[in-house]
Amino acid sequence: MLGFLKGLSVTMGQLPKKKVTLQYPEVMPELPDRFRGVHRFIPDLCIVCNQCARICPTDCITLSGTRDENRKMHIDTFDINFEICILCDLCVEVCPTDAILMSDTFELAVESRDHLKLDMQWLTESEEEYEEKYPDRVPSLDAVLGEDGAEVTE
Amino acid sequence: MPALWLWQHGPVTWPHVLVMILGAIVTLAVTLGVVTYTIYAERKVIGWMQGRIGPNRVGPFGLLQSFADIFKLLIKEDIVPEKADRSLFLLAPIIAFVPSFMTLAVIPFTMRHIFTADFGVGLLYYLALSAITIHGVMLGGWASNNKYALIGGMRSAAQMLSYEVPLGMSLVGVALMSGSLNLNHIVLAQSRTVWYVVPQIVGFCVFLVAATAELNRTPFDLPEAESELVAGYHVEYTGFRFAFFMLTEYVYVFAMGCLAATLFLGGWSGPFLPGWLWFAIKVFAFIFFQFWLRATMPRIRVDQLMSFSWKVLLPIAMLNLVGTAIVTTLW
Amino acid sequence: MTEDRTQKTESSPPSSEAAVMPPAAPGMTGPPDAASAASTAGSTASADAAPEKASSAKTSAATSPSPAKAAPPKKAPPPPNPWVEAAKAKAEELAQALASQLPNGWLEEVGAVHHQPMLRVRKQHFPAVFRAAHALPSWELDYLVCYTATDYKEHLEVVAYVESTKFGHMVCIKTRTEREAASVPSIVSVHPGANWEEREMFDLFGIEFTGHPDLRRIMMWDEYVGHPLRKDFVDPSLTEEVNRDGADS
Amino acid sequence: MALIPNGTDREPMRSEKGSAAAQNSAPAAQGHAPMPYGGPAVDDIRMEEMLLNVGPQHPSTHGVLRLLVRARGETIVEADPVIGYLHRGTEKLAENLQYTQIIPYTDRLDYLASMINNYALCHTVETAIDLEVPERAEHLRVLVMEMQRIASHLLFIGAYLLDLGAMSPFLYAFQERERIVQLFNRICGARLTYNYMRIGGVKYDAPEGWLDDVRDFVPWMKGKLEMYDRLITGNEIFLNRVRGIGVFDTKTALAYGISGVNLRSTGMRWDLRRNRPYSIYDRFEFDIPVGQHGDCFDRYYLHLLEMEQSLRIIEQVLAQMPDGPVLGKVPKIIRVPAGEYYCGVEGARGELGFYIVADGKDKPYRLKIRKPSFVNLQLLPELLRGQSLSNLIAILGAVDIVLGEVDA
Repeated sequence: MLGFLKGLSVTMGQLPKKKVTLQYPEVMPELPDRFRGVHRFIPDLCIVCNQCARICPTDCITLSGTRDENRKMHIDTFDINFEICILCDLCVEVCPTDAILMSDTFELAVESRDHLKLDMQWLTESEEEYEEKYPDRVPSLDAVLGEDGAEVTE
Repeated sequence: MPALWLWQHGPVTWPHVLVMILGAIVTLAVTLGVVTYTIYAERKVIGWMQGRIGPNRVGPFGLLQSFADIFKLLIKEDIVPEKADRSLFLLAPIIAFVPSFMTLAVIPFTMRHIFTADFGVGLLYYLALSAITIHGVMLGGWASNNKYALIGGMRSAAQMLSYEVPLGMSLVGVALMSGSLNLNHIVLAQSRTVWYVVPQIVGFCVFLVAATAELNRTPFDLPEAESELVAGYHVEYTGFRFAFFMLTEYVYVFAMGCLAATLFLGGWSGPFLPGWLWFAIKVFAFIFFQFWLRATMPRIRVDQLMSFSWKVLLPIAMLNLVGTAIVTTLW
Repeated sequence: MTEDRTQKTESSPPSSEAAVMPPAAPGMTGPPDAASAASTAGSTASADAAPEKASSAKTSAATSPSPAKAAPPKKAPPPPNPWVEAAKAKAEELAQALASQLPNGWLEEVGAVHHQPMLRVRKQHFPAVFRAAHALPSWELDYLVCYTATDYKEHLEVVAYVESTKFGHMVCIKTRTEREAASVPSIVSVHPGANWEEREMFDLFGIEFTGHPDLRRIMMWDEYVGHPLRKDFVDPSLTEEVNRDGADS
Repeated sequence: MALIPNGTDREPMRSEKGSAAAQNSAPAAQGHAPMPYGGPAVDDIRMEEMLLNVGPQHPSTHGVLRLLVRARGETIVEADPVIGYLHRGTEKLAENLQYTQIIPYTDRLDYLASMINNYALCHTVETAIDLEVPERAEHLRVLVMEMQRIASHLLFIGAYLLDLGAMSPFLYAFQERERIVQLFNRICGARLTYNYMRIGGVKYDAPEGWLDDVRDFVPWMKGKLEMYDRLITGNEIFLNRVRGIGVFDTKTALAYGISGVNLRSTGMRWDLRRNRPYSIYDRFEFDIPVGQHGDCFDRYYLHLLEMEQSLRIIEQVLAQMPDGPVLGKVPKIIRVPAGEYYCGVEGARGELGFYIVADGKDKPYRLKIRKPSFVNLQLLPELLRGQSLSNLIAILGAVDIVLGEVDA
């Protein structure tokens, strides 16, 4: 007969304890810097090597670029189809210049499927938002560009 | 004015009839309020016991949550399944619901039992009416023409009938001690001597278990065992008909709490505080106990439920009854 | 209340589980020179894997068990892998032990599948081999670990890994069937656990398992046409116009 | 005991057309045994069989499992699991994916134990190409796998008690699991589909302070296990529902290929971490708890005991965590030499194996996943025969399936 009384004492003991509920829309969860949310994209860094599109297990990345007068590739379009993206992070892993990264946006609900076709503009804005939110996590764009630019000119 | 409130002992006059109707309406309103906040309190308390905060969105601290839920249920579409037995399907919630409110007529909320009847066989009246609800539940399950609903309804019938017996037996002990079936007299008898929970502790335990089973609450919530029967007998009900079933359940929780308070815990009697407050505290203690059980217990199995009633609870209740009879006779 | 049912827990240091099982992985008990390095299953063996090609590279129905024919080397022959050699020897041993209980011509090939002994048998004798191997003293292959099929374009191959929970052997037993009207006798009578795996193969490969008690589709719905895991399968939904951006640019 | 209403036009219990299974085994149902709990013999009461469709949208089928149950009253005559509602063709998809690309797909098999799935695939490929994994990577792998095992077992206990009608353990289990999930989130950036392991190691090293947080987690979790023990194990109602229910013996279990806790509950000391040692499990000291009766209680209790053992392993891993790289020398494109490879690991639900047929290319020619839930679920019809409907949930819950894995 003792058994369930022990159980009753456990539940009663929980009553005054601190509650764990996170009041989600008002309070956002703390997300670590490795968190894999929707992508963000830095077009200036992209060298159109196509590796992200090739590694993607679901073929959700499409990109195209052109060569400018300095024989340097420039990205023209970069689309991610979020209907099929599984946020596996492989594209970020293979990117040689860290042009594609992941943000902390995890709210993916939209009203139309068309909104899930994320283009370069959307992804760049996502990057800007992220930089604004976590200035300490993102190396300043100028620094990165400066290094890269120096390398290219040499 | 006091004479007006003592309508039970005088001849029936028009003012008395008016008071009766007024009393019924007030009781109904109070009960609905209590039930609404019982649901709210249940969600809050169980939430706290589980490390959650419970409803907190509608109104301050979520206080209006239950009203929002009821309102939602009332404006929802009333769906009657095509293959259902239409008339019974529509009637069942009413059969279940009406007796639940009628039982409240005999509950002595305060010493003056304002608004409620001073009924000579109040205890019998309560048991008789609460048994009618089973029909509503069973018919609802049957008329839905759904297998899960049917199993739920049948389980419910079997369970309520089985537990009605030990419940009644445990109450007889109280009746023997007080020498009356009038609930008000039982309270008076207790206020003179001692709360019957002390001499009738065995009966009280039997009552507590049987009452939990009668209320279809955890660990005896088999008729609506959501992990087995999805929702049990009301699986096909929507909108306000579903609300009726829900209300029935919670009105019975309240009514059973009132009965427990009246029969075993001394009703409105108690020092210092006004009678109605004592009564409310006792009822809430009972209801809280139900919440607490629900937060802790798994569900009993249907065959164990039945054998527990007939093989354990009933013999204990009988022994208690015999013992009480002997003691009261000798004493 | 529960003390009387306290579970038996056996406190034992690693590698002293000998009461139930030899500590080494099945198929790894062979070469003593490498046994000390066997910390992870097979990962410490030397790097060549050419001999294991045997099973899929060969199509000739070799009725005599001859491991010498197993690996026709094309380039300079790598030094023989001790694990593979041991597995082959073990397969040989099992084949000999089984031979007395099975009719002539049951065996098509003896070899190794990546450090595990392998027997390829005629499909008519497929269940009989399992039954004999189950009953064989000092083998008792009683536990069906993995059971599946592969489409090799010329034929279908049914593969089963069976393990002995008592002695720790793990053996791969195979059989082949033609692709048209593919059928293999069911082994459910020996290993009831093969039931759903055979249903899955029936569903996805179209292999008819004769003698199976309840051969129905399991993953796909009953009206489905085609066997998706076959190599020549084309998904009908892909031939239609499918709105799928980014498939190729 | 449901008395079925008579009538020609409205018989709620009759299915329009019986399932193939129901028709096949109709004779078996004729002389059915009396009710297991000593009620009147079934034939004494006029009864018809009813075909009850449990699932695929039923609260207790743990996903999209559907059970076609033929019942007499509340006694099950026959139960036929219908699966495939979540079939995504992972094996077919894998044939067109590079080995690294398959890893995120394994996350979605047994989504409660993604880390172990990741490992099973990586381990098989590593075995096939004889790849040395750095020490630190192996330690991190074992660490996250054991944490994953705890998370998975916690969810089992919570969900199982929810099936049995107790609500709180479910929410407690999620609170405890949340801490593990948060730790995983910090190390690999995801809460459910981790995609953490790579062929040849792991994707990330542990972030700063992470190992210390795991160190804090262990004693905290031990206290929680004690709480579960107090809350659940002693409860008489719980005991009455799970003791002696769904019993099978070792022989049956082996014949059906059952593995994991289900096998160990019958008293068989069989754990691949010991019996076919992989990774660095041979360096750690841990017990393999086994049951005695092979009933649902044993299966529940073994989950608790196994969590304890996992905590022990975690402690030992933390104590000997070496420094060094976390990813070995892996070729840029992984090509597996032609051949067939099978490796099984002890998943949270039993033996999780990957069978790869390689043809020397960077994609597998054929990938077969030996799914423990799938194999274990086969026993369910046997266990359910003759049980009451209430036991259905108790037995199904204890078999512990994840539909993502069953249907793959």
